[in-house]
Order: sequence, then structure tokens, then C-alpha cells
Amino acid sequence: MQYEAPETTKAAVGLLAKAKGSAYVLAGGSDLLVRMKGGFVEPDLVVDIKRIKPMREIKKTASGFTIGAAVSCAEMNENKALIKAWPGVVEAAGLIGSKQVQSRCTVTGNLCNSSPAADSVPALVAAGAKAVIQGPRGKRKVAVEDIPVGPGRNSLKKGELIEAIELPARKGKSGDAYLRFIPRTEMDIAVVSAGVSLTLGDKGVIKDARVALGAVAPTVRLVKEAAKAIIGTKLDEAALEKLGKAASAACSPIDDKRGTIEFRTKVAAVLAKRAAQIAYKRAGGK
Amino acid sequence: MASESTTAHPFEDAPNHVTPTVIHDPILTKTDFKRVGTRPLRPDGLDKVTGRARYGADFNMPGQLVGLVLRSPHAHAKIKKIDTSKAEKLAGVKAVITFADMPDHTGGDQSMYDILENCMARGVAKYDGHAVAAVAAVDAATARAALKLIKVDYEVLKHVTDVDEAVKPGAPLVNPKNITEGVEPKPTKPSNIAKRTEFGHGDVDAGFKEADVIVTRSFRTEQTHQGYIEPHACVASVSPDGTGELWVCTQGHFVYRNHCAMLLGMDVSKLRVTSSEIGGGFGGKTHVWAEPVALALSRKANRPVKLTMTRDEVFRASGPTSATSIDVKIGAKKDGTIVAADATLRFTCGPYYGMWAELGAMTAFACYDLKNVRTVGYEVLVNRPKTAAYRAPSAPMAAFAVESVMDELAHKIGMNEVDFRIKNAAKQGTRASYGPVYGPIGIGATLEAAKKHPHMKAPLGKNQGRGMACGFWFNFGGQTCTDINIGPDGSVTLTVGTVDVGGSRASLALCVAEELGVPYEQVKCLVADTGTLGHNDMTDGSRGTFSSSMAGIFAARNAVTVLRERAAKMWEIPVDDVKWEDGHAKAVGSKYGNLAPLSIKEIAAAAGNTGGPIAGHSEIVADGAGVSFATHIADVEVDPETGRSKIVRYTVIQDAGKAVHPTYVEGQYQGGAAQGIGWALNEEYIYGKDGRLQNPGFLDYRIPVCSDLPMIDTQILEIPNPNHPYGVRGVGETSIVPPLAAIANAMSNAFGVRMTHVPMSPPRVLKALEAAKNG
Amino acid sequence: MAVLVSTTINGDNVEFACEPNESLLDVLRNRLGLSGAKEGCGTGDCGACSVQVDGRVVCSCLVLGVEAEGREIETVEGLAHGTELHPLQTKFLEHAALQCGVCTPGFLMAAKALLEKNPDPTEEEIRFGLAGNLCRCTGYDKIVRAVQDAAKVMRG
Amino acid sequence: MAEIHLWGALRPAAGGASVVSVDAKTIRELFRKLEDTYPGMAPHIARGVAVSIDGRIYRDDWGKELPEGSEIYLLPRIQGG
Repeated sequence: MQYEAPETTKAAVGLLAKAKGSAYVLAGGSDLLVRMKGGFVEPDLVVDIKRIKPMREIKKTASGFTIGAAVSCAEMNENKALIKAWPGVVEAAGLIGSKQVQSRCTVTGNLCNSSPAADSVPALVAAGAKAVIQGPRGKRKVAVEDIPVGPGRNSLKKGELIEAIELPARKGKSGDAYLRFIPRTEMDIAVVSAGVSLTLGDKGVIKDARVALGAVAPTVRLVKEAAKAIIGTKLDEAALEKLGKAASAACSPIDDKRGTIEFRTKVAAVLAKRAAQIAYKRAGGK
Repeated sequence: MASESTTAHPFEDAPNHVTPTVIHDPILTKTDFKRVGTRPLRPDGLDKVTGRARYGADFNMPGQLVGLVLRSPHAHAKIKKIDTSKAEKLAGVKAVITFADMPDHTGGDQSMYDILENCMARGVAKYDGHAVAAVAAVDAATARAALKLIKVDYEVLKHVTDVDEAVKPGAPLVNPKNITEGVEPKPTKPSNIAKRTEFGHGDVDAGFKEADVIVTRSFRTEQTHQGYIEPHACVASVSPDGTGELWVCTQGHFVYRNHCAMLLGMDVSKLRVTSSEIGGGFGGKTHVWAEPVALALSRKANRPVKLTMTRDEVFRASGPTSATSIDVKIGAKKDGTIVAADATLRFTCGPYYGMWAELGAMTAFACYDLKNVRTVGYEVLVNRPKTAAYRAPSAPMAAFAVESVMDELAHKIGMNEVDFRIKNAAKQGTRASYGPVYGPIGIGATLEAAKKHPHMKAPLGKNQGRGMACGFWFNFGGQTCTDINIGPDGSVTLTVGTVDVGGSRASLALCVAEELGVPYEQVKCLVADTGTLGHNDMTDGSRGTFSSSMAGIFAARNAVTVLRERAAKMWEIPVDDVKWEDGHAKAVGSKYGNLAPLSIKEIAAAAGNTGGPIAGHSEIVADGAGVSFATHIADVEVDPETGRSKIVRYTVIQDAGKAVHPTYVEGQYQGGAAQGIGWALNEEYIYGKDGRLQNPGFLDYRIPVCSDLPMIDTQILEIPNPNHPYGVRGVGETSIVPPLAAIANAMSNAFGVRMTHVPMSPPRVLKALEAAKNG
Repeated sequence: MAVLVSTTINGDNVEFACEPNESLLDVLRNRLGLSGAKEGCGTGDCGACSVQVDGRVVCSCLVLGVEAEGREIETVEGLAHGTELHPLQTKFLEHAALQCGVCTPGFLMAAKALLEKNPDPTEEEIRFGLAGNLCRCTGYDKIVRAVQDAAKVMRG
Repeated sequence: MAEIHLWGALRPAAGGASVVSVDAKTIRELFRKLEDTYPGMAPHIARGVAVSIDGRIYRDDWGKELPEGSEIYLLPRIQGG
């Protein structure tokens, strides 16, 4: 195995593009090293992006936030402006693994690893985040929900890597939230999860909303029907009920060691409702 | 003639009502203590907070190789051929072994043969993870590459992993030669039931006829693992002259020595085993797995070999507990008197004979005074790893079933669950459901303490319930050998052969300091290697502090005899005129008026002139361990929409006999409770349809994390054990027994749902809640 | 091929050579003789291998040795100053916050990181702060108490 | 003559009896005579049998005397964790 720690994105793209055999990007390593340990992957090349300065930064711009691909989730949780604007996204990032894992793991890595149960992804999808991709053919931006294409598979092409995640600027009365279900209080993979982002219009009526569910399908799912259920409402009982039903209806989960189809389908509704209530409150709704 | 001196009385059982207990030769000599009962720092603590302490994987030998094991990916498969030729040719590989390199030296000892086969499959792989071959190479990368070059030709056989499936007629046979033991007439056809066993007394059927209320229920518990944080690790070195050394994390290095020597065909005296610090065992480090393999590799390579299991290997191929299926029936009169109790217990053993259902059958009703009781146990063979002991083995599952039914029965007859148990609690003189008559015991006292405990009266919050349950464990003693050596400066070395799993060096030093009358700091307790002391049984069965303190106290008494003799020589007076008091020799009688007492230091300084080194030894079988009882109280909060449970308050009340070092006694209570809570809520082995373990890691085998638990309150009761000089009972195991039922009872009290399947994981709880809601 | 790495461990300059796919934990234990960090799982689930890298607590099993280049690493071996124990070490001893002790180095490093960020944590903050460290012996009760007590001492 | 109570797994070896009488003064003599009279018990005794004498359990001590009139129970030699 060859290990490289380039200092520019260009150099990283160059290494990945001309790699023969299997090449992996290393940010936090909390997925890659586990897979190496288990013998599931044997990389020929590992490109460590933590020495690329711009990738270590969180930038606040007029259009929102740019979170470098090598920014750890712990660093996200220390950025007050980011917490204020996107508390749900930051909380979701803060739920990945332990404090030890937090020191290293990144939301970009979480996204690229493409687990349907990835904690930060439903929150990013709900937030309408975009991935900034650099590759041999230059830069492109895609919605984060288009990065994972199946469990453990992503849409990046050879030589491409994600440079940063962009979150839009928060305007008006907005709020987001992320909840996951795990059997313990920490250290588990989400059995089912929900991210909700919404913006209020006049008199506390929901003007705009996005709802995303995790661990209920091969990839994190953006559930438009669920958003529709609450747009135009003040999140009353009836709207919540409709939201829950839409969330359950969007589920096509599997039975596995972490949960059953029945359980995931039911709890998806519970979490979507609870997350919506938190987001609503954060947006200033009553 | 022997045949004339024995008579059989068919179907005649002993009466339940027994004359007051005879306590033969009580050896309890002390109830007033100066040092025992205090809480000094442990002698090995500093090394453990500075990273200096050496555990199994922290030791290296010059020239050592890395050993790795190839394991079966199949639950059950015939091994048609193993081709190791390519692996052997890889540069850096120094030895490759299969079962052919571990010939059978067990001489017809079936249990040792089972261990041999479990260490390395012989013709058939019997579970996912069963060792098939092993390599030793110059480094880990080479060893890993070598494993990939070993070609094993398997013929996959039908498997069975589920306890209830395994006992059905027509189930795949785990061992086609297995004929059920304990059944008359002897069965002619093989099955997966290794043994039937039965305990009890009275007439159960007649008893149930007297009952006003009967509760019958069936329960299941899933397989759990001890979950020690340190994986098995050892360094083995065998020389061509037939001598060997083994450094290993174990609960019993003497037993490991005996087993390894037998399996390798070595002389016991030629294998020296040193126990490392042990990173948790809980019963899981009482059996050899990798150690004989490491020794065989070293013998073949003529180099030391270090073999460390990965966490995946620990889960797949060490010794988890049984999965169980249990039916319980208890009948009582309206006044709360239990008239009959019956249980049938099916426990998995893995592919080999075990005594796990037997232990469940013995412990199930041990808390109660029952006129008519019967328990029947079935040992069930399955394609899972060979079951090993886990803290009070088999008792938690049996107690889960029995204590759940006890609560239900109490409520059905309209009695408070604590009062119902108090009414039926076993006492001194009660015949235990497993046979003998109890001496002084603490079940009643723990129940009375629970009744009075503030926890019982504290208000409960929304969605919270409170439950309680009792637990029992036998405790035992066994072979123990201890030395005391007095140094020339009067300091004391206490050498024991029981591994310190959690602070016993401090407790043992306290007992010896107490007996000698010297400060705790003056006694240094060491755990010796197998070359230094006589055989010691394992640290298991809650025996470490019980037996080694007994032997230590006896050794101290022998040392005192020598110290008195030496003082007598120094004073030139008869030894009978010298007594030992407060750590000093004192001359008895006014005729010695002005003789100042002699300290150990003064006597030791003169040892060279009075007969040489001063020591005391003790080699005993520490019989007479006192049984131990506990009552636990649990407050559980359940999220009714997701089925997730959280323990919000927990109290452990347990009899310790005498708490030598109360802080470490509390630690045992808390640790056992935490393990029981994990078992109750989330821990389980999950096998796929292919018979492979799906969750061999700490991510999906969910032991409690810090944020899952509340503080765990403890109350230590002290009902002295008459069979120990200081009244000590074992304290290590009982605390894991009550939590499963206490939590199930709490859920029942909060939501009216009776959980009968452990773990009570969120999907199971949610399903039960919805079923209750929908009537 | 082995890579040469220069780093700082417990304040000392250290150079070592390691394979690029070797974990920092293996480097510490097998190449540098620092066996205080333990491998309980190798997958970041138990925390027994916790060390600090540039002031943040990590699982050293999930860090490559080569990543240590130019970093500052702190292990349990660097916790005491000479013969003077860190307050966490003292309090772990006094409260009997260890039974077998194999998780203790990891707990100490995680607790140190926690108290550096939050000198006066609530019980809940301590419990969540230490949730990445598994202990199978104590039920965590005495560990939490030891950290509370150490925090008090460190606040002065 | 001592009355010896058998646990369930031993009973088939004694023709279903739960109690047998054996003329034995020590645990060693008891085991020897049981093996002679009920060969089916030999494997159990080899695997380990504990003897309860008036409630006190002996796991290993062959030399222990069986006092006249005492109550004797045979039990499996238990394992612990």
C-alpha cells in the first residue's frame, strides 16, 4: 500500500486519477480503517486529504457555509455560527461514533461511505446541501442525495473526490433537526433516522420543508410526500399524523440484525414527527 | 461385600422439613476486625493507571513469531482435505499446523478430548469460527498471507443453531454419536440432547392440586458473551527438550498448565505458566482455546509464538453462555404459600457435552422454601461455540423465568411481590430445591432490606415502572495453596495462586495483615507462576477471595507459630509462654515482667540465628463456601412509541458474609448488575440462516455504555459464613442473576406487558406494547 | 515499503519506520514499547486504545502510523509528571474506578480530553463524554465518581 | 450405613432410586462402593461429584468423614464464572 498526503486538491486528484489498482481517500479513517482491519479492502493507494488546507476549513459566505471535506465532526460542533444556522446538521454530525471518532470523522466521509444508516446524511439531505466535487475534468456540484447510489456505493467517478459540502444560508424563520433510533444511548448505528428542515412564513405556517429518512431504504431517502404533509400547516395534530403516515409509506427497509421491517416502518413515523416538532420550535413556531 | 452394604429405596425422597442444621466444625473465629473492612488502595493500582501493568498481549519474547488461526466459515462442515503446502512455502512462514500436529493424548478422557477438538477441528467443523489450521510467521502480514494460501475442502453439512429447533425430531445431528445420558432405558437413537437431569423433592403433582392459583409460562433467552475488554492473548515457547513456557491472560494458570500439558503430551512440571494481568474474564477465561495451538505452533517452529485473538474471533470462537428455552409452573394458595413449583430447562452447550441446564435446574428455585419442587434440565447440542461459564453460569436465565412467574403469581393472589417472596423465602434449615439443607443464609435479610429501602418508596415518573427480583449463586472453594514469607526486615510477602480479577490482592493482604496484626502496607500480595506454588484452582465460582484468604489466614497462623518459636529462642523461654498479639510476640506471665514485646521486624532480624527463614504455608481444599443471595430493585423507563428502555434507578442488596474490602465488594455488585442489565436489554448472539454469527463485534453486540446506566446503589449485608475463619462468602457472581427478571417485572408493572424473551430489545418491547394496546 | 515518520510522543521527539497500512496503535505497542494503549476491538468501538493527537482524543486503532508525521501524540504513559500522578490517576485509584484495569488507560485519556474541554461537567456530560470507552467490570459508577472528584480537584 | 440422596442424572444408574444406602465412613469409601454397585455412576464420579454433608458441600475432599446419622446429598461438581 502506498500512502500519500498531498497539500493541494489538484495533487490529490492527480494521484487518484492515475492510480492503478484500488485507491481510497482518507479523511477521518473511521470507515476505511475498519474495513482494512476486517480484510474487506486492501488499498493499493490511500490519499490522506488532511494536509490540504482549504479542506480543513469551515467558511461562512453570503450564500451559506462551505465545510471542507477534512473538517472533523468535532470541529463542526465547535463552530458557533454553523450551530446557530444548522443545529440539526451539526447534531447529526455529532452523533457519529464516540468522542474519539468525532475527533476524526467527517460528514464528507460519512456521505461517500454511502451507508443507508449514515447519521449526517439525512440531515444534509433535509438541509438541501450540495457536494462540491473536484476531478480530472474540473469541478461540479451535485445535491448530496445524489452521491450515494446504494449501500457502500457512490456516484463519484475515477479520480474524483468531494472537496467540500455547501449548506445554503438560512433566511427568515428556519429550523432543522435530526433524530435517530438506536437501542443504546451511544455507539450504535442508526436503526432508523429522520432529518427535517423547514422555514416558516406568516403566523407560523410552514412555507417550505424537506424531510429525509435514513436506514429505511438502500439509500437515504428524500420524502417529498412527508414534506407536503406539513407545508401550509402549523404542525397541528392532523399534519403530524399525515407526516407520520407519509414517512412510513416511504419506507422499504429490510429485516436485519439491527431491526425489523415492521419496527423501522413504525419508528420512522415517530422520529419524523418528533424531528419536525423540534425543527418547528427552532424556527420560532409555537 | 459392597453389594450387601447398599440398598436402593426406589422413588423415595427426603422430607422437606428438616431438623435444625448441624454445622460441623465451624471455623468462624473472628467477628471483630481492625483491618478487614477498611478500604485501602490496591497494591497493583499504580501500574494500572500508568499503563505499566502487563496484560496478555503486552509481553514479548526474543525471536517471537506471530500466530494466526484459520477458522471455519461454515456452521457445520466435513473437512475433506486441508492443503497447507503453499502456505508452508511462503517466505517467513515458520510453522503451519492442523489437527494432525495435535495428536490425541487424552487417554479416553472425553471432556479433555472435547477441548482438544474444540481447539482444532478434527474432521468436522462444528460451528462458524471453529479453528481448522494455524500458522506462525515472522510478522502479521506474512501470517495473514499464509492463511489465505491454506486450502480447505469442505463438504457443508446441515446445521442447527436454535435451541428449540435442535430438540425437534429430525433436526440435523450436531454429533451423530450422541446418545442422551440420564434416561432409562438408554435411548437407541442419537439426538441433540446430551443429557437429562432432574432435581427436587416432594410430590409436585399432588402439590399443584392444593393450589388456588397456578401460573404457567414459557421463556426464551438468547446467547450472550462475557464481553471482557481484553481479547485472549498468549505467548508460548516450547523447546526441543520438551520444556515450555506460557504467558497468558487466564482466570486459572494452573488449570491452563494442566490442560495444555495434557493436550500437548508434555509433563506438567515442564510447562511453566505465568498469568498476566487479566483484562476481564467473568468465566470466559476458564477454558483453553488458543493456548494449546500457540504451544503446538511453537513446538513445530522451535520459536516463541504470540497468539492474540481479534474481537471477531473472541465472539465467534471463545465460550459464550447458553441460549435457553424454559417452562415454569408455580402454584400457590390464596394466603401466599407456594405449594408446588416445576420447571423444564433446555440450555445450549455448543457442539459438546455441558452441564449448563443442570446448573439452571439447580439454581432455579434455590431462593425458596418449597415442599414440592421439581426441575428437569436438558443439555442441547447446537452448531454454536462450546458454551463456557459466565458469572453465576445458567442462574440468570433460570431466575429470569422463575422470578417473572413469582411476580405474576403474587399479583394474581393480590399480594405485594416482596411480601410474597418473604413468605416463601428459604431460611436456615430449609431443604434447597437442589438437595442439601441450608446453613445460615441471607435471602430473607436481603428481602427485608429491600422492603425498607428508600428506593422502594421513591416516586416514579411518566412511563416508568419499578420491579424487583431475587438471585442465588452457590459459590465454591476448591484447591488452594498459599505461602507467607517474612523478609529479613519483617515485611511480609503473601504469595497466592489465584489470579486477581478485580482487587483480590488488596483483600488478601488485608486478611493476612489482620491475622498477623501488622499494617496492611507491610503485606505485599503476589500472584505466583505455576513453578512457584502448588496447584490452585481457577479464580471462578466466586472463590478467589474466599479460598485464598482462608489459605492465607491458615498460612499466617503457621507463620505465627514459627514467630512464637523464634521469640521463645530469643528470650530463652518455653514457646508455650509466648503469645502473639497485635503483631508482637509477648511473654505470658509475671515472671517475665520486663520483657518488651518483640515485633516481627525484631524477630525477623534474628532469624538467621534462630533457625533460618520464617515462613508459613497452607495447602487446603477450601470447602464450605457459603451460598449467596441478592435482591435487586430496578426502575425502568420505556418510550411507548419506540420500545426503548432506560434504567433510571438501580439498587443491589446482597449478602457478603463479611466484606473484606467493601469498595471492591460494591464494585462486584455494580459490575454484575451492569452485565445483567445489558443481557436484559440488548445483548444477544444473532445467527443468520446460514448458521454464521452476524454480530461478532462491539458495534452490534451491544454491551452497556456509560451513558446507558445510572449510578448503581449497593447495600452490603453481612451474615457470616460459619465455614470461613472471617465469615467470608463469595461475592462475585450473584449480582448478575436478578437483573433480567427485575427489569422484566418493572416493565410489567409499568405497562402490563409480560416480556418472556430476553433481550427485551426495542423491537420486542414495541411489539408487546402494541399487542397489549390492541388487546 | 516502510515509511520513516517523525513525531512527538509525550513531549519527546520520536522517529520510527512503519508500514503504511499499520495502525498508530500497532506502532505504539509493537515498535515503540508503549503498551499502555490496548487493543480491545481494533474497530473504534471500545476506546481502550485512546490517545490524544494534537490535543484531541482518538482511537489509535483508527489512525495510521504514517499520519503521526509532525503531530503531537500523548499516551497514558505521559499522563504523570515524574512521580506526580495526574489527578485523574489519583482519583481512579482512590475510588476503585478500575477492577481489571484494561480499559483504564483509555478512560483516563478520554476523561482528560473531556475535562480539558469542560472543567465542570454534569454527570450526564461525563457519561456521554465517556460513552466511547467500554468497561465491563465496574458498571461505570465508580468511574463517573472518580472523574467528578478529579474535576473538582483540577478546578482547584 | 448412610443414606445417600441422588440427583436426577444419577438415578437411572441406580434403577431409578433417589436414595440408596451405602456402608461408608468417608467420601472415598462412598465413591468406591457406589462405583462397584452402580457402575453407571462411574462416569459421573469421574467427571466430578460434590458431596453435601448436612448442608456443607465438599467438592474434593475424599478423606472427609460421613458422621453417623448425617444427611448426605450427591450433587454435580459445579462450574463458576
